[in-house]
Amino acid sequence: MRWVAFVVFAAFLLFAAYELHPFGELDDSRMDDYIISNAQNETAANNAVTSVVFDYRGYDTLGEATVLFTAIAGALVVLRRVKK
Amino acid sequence: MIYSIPFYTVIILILVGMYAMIFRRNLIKMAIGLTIVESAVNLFLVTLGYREGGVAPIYTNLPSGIKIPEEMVLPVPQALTLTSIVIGVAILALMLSLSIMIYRHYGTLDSKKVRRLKE
Amino acid sequence: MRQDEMTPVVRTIAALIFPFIIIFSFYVIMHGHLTPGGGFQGGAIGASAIVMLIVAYGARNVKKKAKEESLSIFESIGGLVFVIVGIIGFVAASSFLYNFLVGEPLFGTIPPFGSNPGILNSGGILPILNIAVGMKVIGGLASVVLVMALAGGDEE
Amino acid sequence: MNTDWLLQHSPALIIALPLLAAFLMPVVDRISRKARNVFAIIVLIVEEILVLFLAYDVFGGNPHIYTMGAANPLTTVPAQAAVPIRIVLEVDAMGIFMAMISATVCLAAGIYSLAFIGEEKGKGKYYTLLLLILVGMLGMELTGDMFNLFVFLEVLTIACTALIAYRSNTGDAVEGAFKFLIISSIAALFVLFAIALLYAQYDLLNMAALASAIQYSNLDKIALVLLVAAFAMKCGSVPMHFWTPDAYSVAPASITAILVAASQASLYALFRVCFSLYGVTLNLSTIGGALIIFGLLSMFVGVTMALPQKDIKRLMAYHAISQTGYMLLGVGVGLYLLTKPEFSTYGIKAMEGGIFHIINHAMYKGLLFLTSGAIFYRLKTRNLNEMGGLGHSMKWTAIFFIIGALAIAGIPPFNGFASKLLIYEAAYKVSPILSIIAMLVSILTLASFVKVFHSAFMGPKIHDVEEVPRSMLAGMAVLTFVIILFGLFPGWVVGNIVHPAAQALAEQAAYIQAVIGG
Repeated sequence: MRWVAFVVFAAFLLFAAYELHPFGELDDSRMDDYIISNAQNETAANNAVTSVVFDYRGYDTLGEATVLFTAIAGALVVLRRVKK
Repeated sequence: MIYSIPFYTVIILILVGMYAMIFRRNLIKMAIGLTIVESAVNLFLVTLGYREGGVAPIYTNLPSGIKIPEEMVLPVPQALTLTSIVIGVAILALMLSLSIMIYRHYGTLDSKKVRRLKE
Repeated sequence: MRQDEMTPVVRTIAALIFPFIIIFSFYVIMHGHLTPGGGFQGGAIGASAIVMLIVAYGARNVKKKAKEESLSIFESIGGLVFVIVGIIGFVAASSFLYNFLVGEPLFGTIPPFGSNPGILNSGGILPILNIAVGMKVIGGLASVVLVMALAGGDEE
Repeated sequence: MNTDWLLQHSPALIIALPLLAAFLMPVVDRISRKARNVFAIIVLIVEEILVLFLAYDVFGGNPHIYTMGAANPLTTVPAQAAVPIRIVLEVDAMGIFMAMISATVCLAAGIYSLAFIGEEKGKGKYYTLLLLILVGMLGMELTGDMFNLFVFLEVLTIACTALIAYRSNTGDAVEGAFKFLIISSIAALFVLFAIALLYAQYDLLNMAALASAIQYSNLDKIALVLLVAAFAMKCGSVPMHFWTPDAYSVAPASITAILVAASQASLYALFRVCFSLYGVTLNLSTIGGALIIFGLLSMFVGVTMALPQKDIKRLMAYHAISQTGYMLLGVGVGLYLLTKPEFSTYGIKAMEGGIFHIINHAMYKGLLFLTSGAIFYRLKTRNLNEMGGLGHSMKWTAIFFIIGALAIAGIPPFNGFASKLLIYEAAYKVSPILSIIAMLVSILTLASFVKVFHSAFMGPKIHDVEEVPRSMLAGMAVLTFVIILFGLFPGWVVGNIVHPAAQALAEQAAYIQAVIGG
């Protein structure tokens, strides 16, 4: 039963890879081209990746910092010593 | 077909990880499987952003003669990957903490022997 | 009877290279807006320095110097700086996380378009957020490894 | 600092406030216990007020748009670009409707936890994580960006896992949490993979922009399957329901109440993907049929598994699965009927029923879990056979339990009846059998809760216990108040709150237009 599910899943994913565009030839890059061209002006940073991480998608990074904070709070809660 | 090898690699990695999660009973091995799937998806994101012959989108000491933006790889997938790596670390930390507690309570990491975790 | 510590050779070398790793991590954090790297990467390097100390000296000895609670407060401060910078963005300027330092004297220099050698005093709020995230990652990863090392160590 | 300014920035503020409070909590926790408790409750109350304030405006008119980090938060598409670049928060009636649920349930659970969670090491962390769950839910519900949805889904997952394992001195709690974490992280990775597939084709992450660009190619179909599978796993619909009872029964009762709202946030994400992202290109009656089948299965499996349970929280958890079935049935029938012009009024009615049921379920199931927590607080057991005669000493708890049980069974004066009636009526138009099954499940639900009431509250007085502390009663009273309010004025609620939410889901064009204009 589990094998059947696994094989179906495998075929499903391989079909996805088959359908994708060839490696290195993009279907579309409007959003990224805008970011590459305007990152220096709008965020005053040379590193376009950092300007995406902290400026264009800074809210995601805030969420990600929250994830880390949550996990650490969680680990402290789970591993704390409570009397039985 | 031959140029899509990175995509197939990603799929194979996902399947390896999935195999570990579905067919292995050791909780640590399940965590390892999850991490492999996680890495595979991250790799997938990065490969999606590759542009034929592109360089990193960083202007500091950029070699001259690079066409902007046609010869730079996409920055957004790299940022997404960074986010998802950190999320992966967070999940792994919590999962290992839970495994430590399970080991402390039951003295085993075998999911069959742990009382209710049948799957 | 517990054997937390490793041999003196390992401990000495760990103590010797610890400051260099920390300095390298600060370099990666500070130059995040110019070169590959940034808060997360630098933070992970810094945390790995502390993890190295935990491995070499044992979790108990490290805990005497840096408690996990104080590390997690260090982490909280990083998070607070991030949110407060975001809130200043819409209280003082236009929207949440708005890059309000572009064009200002501090960190505001806009680099010339295209290839350039890099100006450290640029990037707007990016360097500040890099430092905040760097603090957060150092504190967070170090404290979670410390807690797990302490928890794994007391089976009997 | 006038009202307009506050209103404009409130989507960001709603997220930032609990986040700031969560980061401050380790510091406040050092000051004193009392300061920490007061701080947490004040933050939750302010949050509720902010959400209601924004909701008042959203239900009155247009959806709110907020672009993170832009020079003007209302310009989603920069001048030289053709597509949205930054993260856009899009708050429409459906989103704010869910946000109201989340904020209310968290407020009730927060007040309840004051006494319910003993003053032990880790209570500061407990409130931190409770606020972070709220952040996760609100982040999912207010966002208009696919990747952002994923990030907040993970915040929600991790915070929930940590709190499920809060009683880590029992093995059960840790096991339930581990199971929840495994299922959730697989689901989250599916979501991420699907996002990557969409990104690969359109180079977009914004939902509205994606919806306008989507071609319904093979890759889009694969992404849809992955997204639906992932969110169905997370919301506890039938084929992937097995984690629900384990996780729900071991978590502290206040957290279980929140978990109900959290799985509804996943349900919301499922609806958002089906309606707003794929709406135009999908064959609505097919997906409607699929949702009906999932709904029926969930209803039936949930209720039949619930009947023999001895553990009060496990029993309620199985009922949660069956109630999720009602929501899926309502929305599925709605989708199915919307494609048939002669029945389209019934279609929107069915969607209203499904959506109304979401809020009703969050309220009464939250209340029921809180009462079960109250019993646990006094007796230290979840086993029904060890209870009895509690009605003599815990009168208020008994009353709250009766209200919750009657509401879940759909007895007229309470809110469950109003939403179930809408679903029965509309489902009858598809096939009378659907209505009959739905009513049958309702009757079985009633039977099951009569059994619980009988064995827990009736009978001679066995246990010499007192009523639970006042703060726990206050937490339950908040939810009871909402249940009675909705039960007394269902027409007003449906007309002013539920109908706009259903409209917001059904009208994809308005959703797209709000972000990318034109």
